[in-house]
Amino acid sequence: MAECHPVGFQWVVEARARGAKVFHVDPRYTRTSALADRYTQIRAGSDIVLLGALINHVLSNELDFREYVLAYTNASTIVSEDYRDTEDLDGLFSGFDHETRSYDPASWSYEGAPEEAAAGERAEQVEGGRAHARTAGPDQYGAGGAAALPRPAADPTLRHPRCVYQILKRHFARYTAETVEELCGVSREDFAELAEAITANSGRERTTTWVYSVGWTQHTVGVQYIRTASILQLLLGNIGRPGGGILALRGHASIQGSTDIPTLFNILPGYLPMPHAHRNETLDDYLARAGGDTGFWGRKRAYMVSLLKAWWGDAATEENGFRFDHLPRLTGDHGHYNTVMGQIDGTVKGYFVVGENPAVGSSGGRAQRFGLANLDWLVVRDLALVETATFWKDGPELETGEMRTEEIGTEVFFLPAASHVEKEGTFTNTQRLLQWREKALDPPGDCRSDLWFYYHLGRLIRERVTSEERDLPLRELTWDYPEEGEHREPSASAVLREIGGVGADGQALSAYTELEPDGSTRCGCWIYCGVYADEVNQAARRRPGREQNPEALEWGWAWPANRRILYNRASADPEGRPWSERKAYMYWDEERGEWAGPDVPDFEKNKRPDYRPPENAAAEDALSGIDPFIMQTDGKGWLFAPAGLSDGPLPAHYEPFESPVRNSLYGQQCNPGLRTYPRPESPYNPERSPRFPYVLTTYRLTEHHTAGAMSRPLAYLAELQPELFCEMSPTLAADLGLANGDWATIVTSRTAIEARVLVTERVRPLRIQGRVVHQIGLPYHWGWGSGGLVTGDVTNDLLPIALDPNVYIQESKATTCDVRPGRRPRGGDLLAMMEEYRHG
Amino acid sequence: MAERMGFFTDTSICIGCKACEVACKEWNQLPDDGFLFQATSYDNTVALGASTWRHVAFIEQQPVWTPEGETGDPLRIGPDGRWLMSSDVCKHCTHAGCLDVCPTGALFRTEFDTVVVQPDICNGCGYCVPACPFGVIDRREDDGRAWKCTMCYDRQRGGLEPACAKACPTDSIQFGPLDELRERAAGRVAALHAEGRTEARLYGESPGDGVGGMGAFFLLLDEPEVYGLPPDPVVPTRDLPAMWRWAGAAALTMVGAVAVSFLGAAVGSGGGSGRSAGSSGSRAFEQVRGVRGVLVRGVRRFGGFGGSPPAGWLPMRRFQGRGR
Amino acid sequence: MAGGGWFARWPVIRQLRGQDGRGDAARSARTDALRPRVEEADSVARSVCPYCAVGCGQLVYVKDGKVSQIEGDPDSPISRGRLCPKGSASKQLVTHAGRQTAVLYRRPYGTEWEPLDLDTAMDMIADRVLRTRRDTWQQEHEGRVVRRTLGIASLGGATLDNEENYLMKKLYTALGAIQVENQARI
Amino acid sequence: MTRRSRERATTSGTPSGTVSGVGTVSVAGTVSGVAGTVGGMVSGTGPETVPEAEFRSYYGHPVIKRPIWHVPHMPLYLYLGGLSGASSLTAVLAGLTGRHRLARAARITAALGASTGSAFLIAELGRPARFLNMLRVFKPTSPMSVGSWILAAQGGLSAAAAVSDVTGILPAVGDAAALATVVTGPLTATYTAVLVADTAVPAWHAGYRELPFLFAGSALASAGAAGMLATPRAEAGPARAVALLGAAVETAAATLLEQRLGLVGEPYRQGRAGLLLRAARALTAGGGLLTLLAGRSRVATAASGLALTAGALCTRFGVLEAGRASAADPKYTVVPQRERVETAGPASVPGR
Repeated sequence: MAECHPVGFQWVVEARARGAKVFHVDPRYTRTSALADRYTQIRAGSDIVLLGALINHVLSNELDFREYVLAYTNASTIVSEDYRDTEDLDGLFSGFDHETRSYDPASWSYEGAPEEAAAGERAEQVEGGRAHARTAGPDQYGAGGAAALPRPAADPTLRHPRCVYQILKRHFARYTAETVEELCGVSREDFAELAEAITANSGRERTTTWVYSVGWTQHTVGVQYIRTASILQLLLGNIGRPGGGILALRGHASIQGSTDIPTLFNILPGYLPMPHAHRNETLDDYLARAGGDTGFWGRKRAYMVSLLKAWWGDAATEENGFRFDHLPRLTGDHGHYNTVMGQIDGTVKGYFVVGENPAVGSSGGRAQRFGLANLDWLVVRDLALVETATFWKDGPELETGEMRTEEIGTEVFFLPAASHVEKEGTFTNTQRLLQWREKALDPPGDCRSDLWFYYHLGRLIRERVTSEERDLPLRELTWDYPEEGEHREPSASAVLREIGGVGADGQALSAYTELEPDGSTRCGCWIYCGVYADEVNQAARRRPGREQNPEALEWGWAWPANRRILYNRASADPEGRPWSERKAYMYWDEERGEWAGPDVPDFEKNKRPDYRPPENAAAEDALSGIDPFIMQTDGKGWLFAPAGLSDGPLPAHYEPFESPVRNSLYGQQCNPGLRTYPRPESPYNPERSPRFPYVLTTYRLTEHHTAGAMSRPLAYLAELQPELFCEMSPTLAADLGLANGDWATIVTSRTAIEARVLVTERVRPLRIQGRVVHQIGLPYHWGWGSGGLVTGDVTNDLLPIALDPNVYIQESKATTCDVRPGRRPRGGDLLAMMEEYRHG
Repeated sequence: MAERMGFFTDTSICIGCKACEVACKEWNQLPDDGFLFQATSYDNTVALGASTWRHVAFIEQQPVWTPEGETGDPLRIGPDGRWLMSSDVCKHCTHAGCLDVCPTGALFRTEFDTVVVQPDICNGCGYCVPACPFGVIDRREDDGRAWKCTMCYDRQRGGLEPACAKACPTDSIQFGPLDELRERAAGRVAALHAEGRTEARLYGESPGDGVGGMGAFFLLLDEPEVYGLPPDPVVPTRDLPAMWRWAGAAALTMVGAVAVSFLGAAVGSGGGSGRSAGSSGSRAFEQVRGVRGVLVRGVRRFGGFGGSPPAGWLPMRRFQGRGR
Repeated sequence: MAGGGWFARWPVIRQLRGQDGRGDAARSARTDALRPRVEEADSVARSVCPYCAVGCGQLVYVKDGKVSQIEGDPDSPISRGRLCPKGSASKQLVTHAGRQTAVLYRRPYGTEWEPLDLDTAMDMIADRVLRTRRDTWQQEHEGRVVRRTLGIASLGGATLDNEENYLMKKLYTALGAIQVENQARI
Repeated sequence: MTRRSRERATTSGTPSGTVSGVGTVSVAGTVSGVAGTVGGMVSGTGPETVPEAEFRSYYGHPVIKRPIWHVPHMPLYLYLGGLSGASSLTAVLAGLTGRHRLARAARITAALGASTGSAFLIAELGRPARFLNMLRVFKPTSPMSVGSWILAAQGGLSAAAAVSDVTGILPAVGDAAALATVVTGPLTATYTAVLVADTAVPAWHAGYRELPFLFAGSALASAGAAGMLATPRAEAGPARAVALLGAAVETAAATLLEQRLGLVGEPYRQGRAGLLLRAARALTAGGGLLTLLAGRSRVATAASGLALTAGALCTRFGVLEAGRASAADPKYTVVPQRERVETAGPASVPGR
């Protein structure tokens, strides 16, 4: 956190000054470790073992926050008797189809779940085939997750052998301090200290928070990493309370915004799923299958209809299904890496790359570049000439002779972009806070905002459309934003107002609860509804922090509903009283008959703690006054996920796809559902291969940003970290005959790169399963271009394209490699060496 | 004069992010320092200099791990690891060597009691460079002038805090009235000692030290030299009166030696054959020949090595400026 | 200090008048006039740092149509005026010499960049989008209506504004382009 | 590479920490640990003459900055200033004792020395056009400021004296100017010792007692040699005496400088500086001896004059080089300060 989010880290420093204890778990001793009370080195890719052992420690010593767990989680829920655990199947859950390498989640459901829902899901998968099953990720269910029984059978004594609590106990029993030592390389003493600290610091009086970043997500079991932490935090009562939570530190200014208003293939704004060809023929089909009807997700028709109205305006009517048919349909994985394979295969012809640099920034850079070289046309928009724009004249494949400029047919348009000070608009930061940026000045030369580009591109396209049916969605599209200034810049505030939503009277809406399913409201992103409340750009509010309480509700605007802590109903006990004075946050004010506290309540302001829903209640009315998790169909925190995940209802430790270590917990070595693309452009290191004996992890440095286009051209940053380096322990350096400052070549099946060696005891050899395992670390900020004052080999070229089956994110944090002294071979020699590694 | 302003750099909460280095360069529009990988932990800017006015040092103190015996188990040697980071800066000394020796008045003491170079005055004589006991100030060769931290004098003139202190994410760099900072620092050391971190100590806060106390002082977690700081710096001009006395003695020795040489020659030869007495307007010389005796006596008095030079003959006080 | 010719301002004379040779006497006229340059700014925009997702507040000072300084916004309850090295280098980000300000075009099999007028480029891109869309249009797939093209893909960074992402998703969806992705997948 | 190689075999942890990566790792070294022994950090610099002092540093980087003065500007200026100052004295005494040709030669030498010396000084400036700023203030705390005023006076006076003598214009003024150089001349020759001593450079600062005499002796030897070379033998007797006395003072001062300072004096004995200073001593002593023995031989006289001049030049170059070497190695800064703290307690600045 100190490395990549230094300014956010000020709050950790401040907490520490007030007595908080900070543990840092990381493969390397980083700048964060230097300021932590305890640093624990861990083998990259083994976190579920550690977290699982913490869960086991909590469960076997009954250290859970029982009152919280009973009231707010599904611990007491009884699971179907068809369910089989990894304990029973040596690392697999019930429902795995070896043929399709995917799960049928039917057997994971709650006992008594209507056959229809589960069966429907199953039938579809059979019907849609393998590709369709793959899309059964959580995003297919939108923000609400999968539907589950709102009032399932439960055993509040937690003794029923099939209740979630008991299943959890059995499942995590094998995650012990010994396995932590054996697989993570963490000593029993260190584990005991961590376990003692987090349990002692949780409960009524205290809360513990976990902070993570892509060190947890970029794995083939990335989603399950987060799940494991969620289970631990729910058991300890650390969700929805001040000082609790699992905090994702996101690495880009508006990466949160870019999933809220997604440029992602599988979702629409507000986490509404993209319709699927086989499941969602009509709006009604779609709504029936896009998650449950209870909880706030139960209002999904209002969210979806308002979106369709925002896009197709008056043309969207009740009669024509609000132009639901204008939405294109998915038939499987259309994600980033799949797209790249489509480029190589020639199905993808045109490519827009906007403020992104896949030629050096994505895993398996070679595959990316082979894809780019096979396009008809490519549009790159950026501040500098990024490698993605220039690969045809200076890419590494030219040096090896695999490509020749004259033979690359890609037509390339480079359009310079406006910087963040040359346009106005909102970023959504890592805490869901929208902040409006004022424009400081006009962009220079041909530089334009992306808003300008897409608005005018849309305008030009709409000028060219025909009367064909295919073009109807374009013809009917609402695309009339006011233009400003000599460049005819579309008004960003007008776009934000459309996102925030307007009512039947044309006035801006103030909350998503005002959205209607009848087409009378329009809203571009339901979770952002209210960002333009009272016709005021709420994201532009800037009442100074020092004039407000710590929640600072009048600085910017957080979705949803300007709420700062999600699920904050859980900050009070079931009766609505604070769990303790020390941790008081939201509470029920009986006198005024409403929830009070420093934040916006996460549920209806006047819903009494003793409210119990009547039969057949819908949406939020179906949740009782003690259901804090308002987006879930049952309002509970899911220790056990009966649906929604493609790789199991509970996390299990699987080794990274490329690992030097055998999974000693189960016979199943790696995530059974993970995705790979075995083809010549993206070969893989064999499992536990002696050719690739070292663990490789990648990371960022404080001084640079991502693949370097925003830092390497800047003298003040480039001079601080001028060269790509590889961090390794003195022991490994000695084994390899390397000295500090030397050159080394790092090799995987994909390619080899060179880096300077930084020999440091901050990277320590680990003892894993009785033998020494060495890890090395590589930052990934270098490339050959981007106008960089400093350049270097591309770390991402080394990485495998092995993806998490839920979200298709690649495993960049744990793979294997070889290290050789000296610089890498050049040209054909490099290819020859790689041949030897792959086949020799 | 306004209150004396200063920096307190608390290295115990420095995260080595180098925001101070960059914020300083952006504000002061400094050139880069070259793009060389140094392989000295995460430090690639090496030291303070003409173009780097804040410099973050990285000191790795980690337990050593070696494979032990045939099992190859990592064996840990040494105590718990530390990675010390510290942002160094000009000390703005009470008795500043650079300021004392600057011949042009380019360096001066501001109303905030800081020491600043005036780039419109500096002629690049370079004398300040070796005069600094901390190696802070340096000459930028392509520009020819000496440069160092100004504690953002221009910003202070507008009531703004220096760029580095403003940027510092963890408040490791604190800016304010020096007296307040000293108080705060003493409290911080006490707090760390109470936590058992007895290695914490202040550097440069004492007005009694060899530079009369630093306007920018530090909380360190190890000996100063580990961070590249001198353990007991002294302003070179502390010994200046003595230096002048010795130089005066040497000057008189010269006069004596020359006089003796001529007197000896006169005694030996009874006057040179080339002499043409009374020629070439030497009336004035005739009148001062009596000086000879004085010179000889002078040589006798100050001529030897090792004796105490005469004290207090330089009118130093008049030009010393206000005392402290 | 004011008044008097060069002789009166000559520091030696000022010294003889009693001013400190290491202090006031040594001051130059430029020094006396020194002020922070942000005071001369024509405008100040309240902005947000474009690097990581902490969302630190920035103040962007503009003088004579150029950014003269970017520093932390002390009002921000998130950052309290502080910035990391990247945030502190933001002025260089928007002003550095490597920044491209002109459209560049590489024709198929071309070996060099060529200049291109922005409007022409926009027209050419619009033409190519429609051509590729027409050529690769899928009305149906495996017997189901899909109304889409797999011929056009997009990869966006995560430093784009919400408003920009919104127009992108809206336009692509209307075009039937579904392979729309961004940094969040990476 | 030098910078990198220096921190190779460092140790970690405690001041006397073990070399990291025992055995096999010694090849590798690590970036960790700034603590180290001198031997570890400056390996390959040849045999040490004093027992190695243990100290810690930041990757072996110097604590203070190297003096940035250039070669040959600075040492030549030091030489020329000394030459001018001592020549002025010679000129006055020669005038008083009626040695007209010696007086004239010395006046001219003094004027040339001061003016070319000033030229080198100006060329040394980073901003030569601003050389007049040297007279912007008068700062007794700055030897360079004081020196600038002295040099200005010496330059003006010696020039007036020389011009008057050569042209015969205003002889009284010329004589008065020459007489005044009795004050400015010796100061011009010796203030430069204060100039270098009043720095944080350990070898210079610690030598503040010896350096003025070294420079005074060297100046006398230079001026004597110049007198010998420029004057017929008959009038040059006193010049030889000046040279001889100068050589004696220079040799004595140099010996003291090298021997008295202990660790901090090491740079005067080692490396390039040691070489230069040994050469200086040989040339000066040899030149002095030859002066005594030269008799009527013009060649021997010329040789002795040249040897003394070369010796004086080597002294100045050697002193500059020693200063640089002493600044470049943190040992000379850290060890004496650390010793002082541990024996006598931290330093202070009394009475200021």
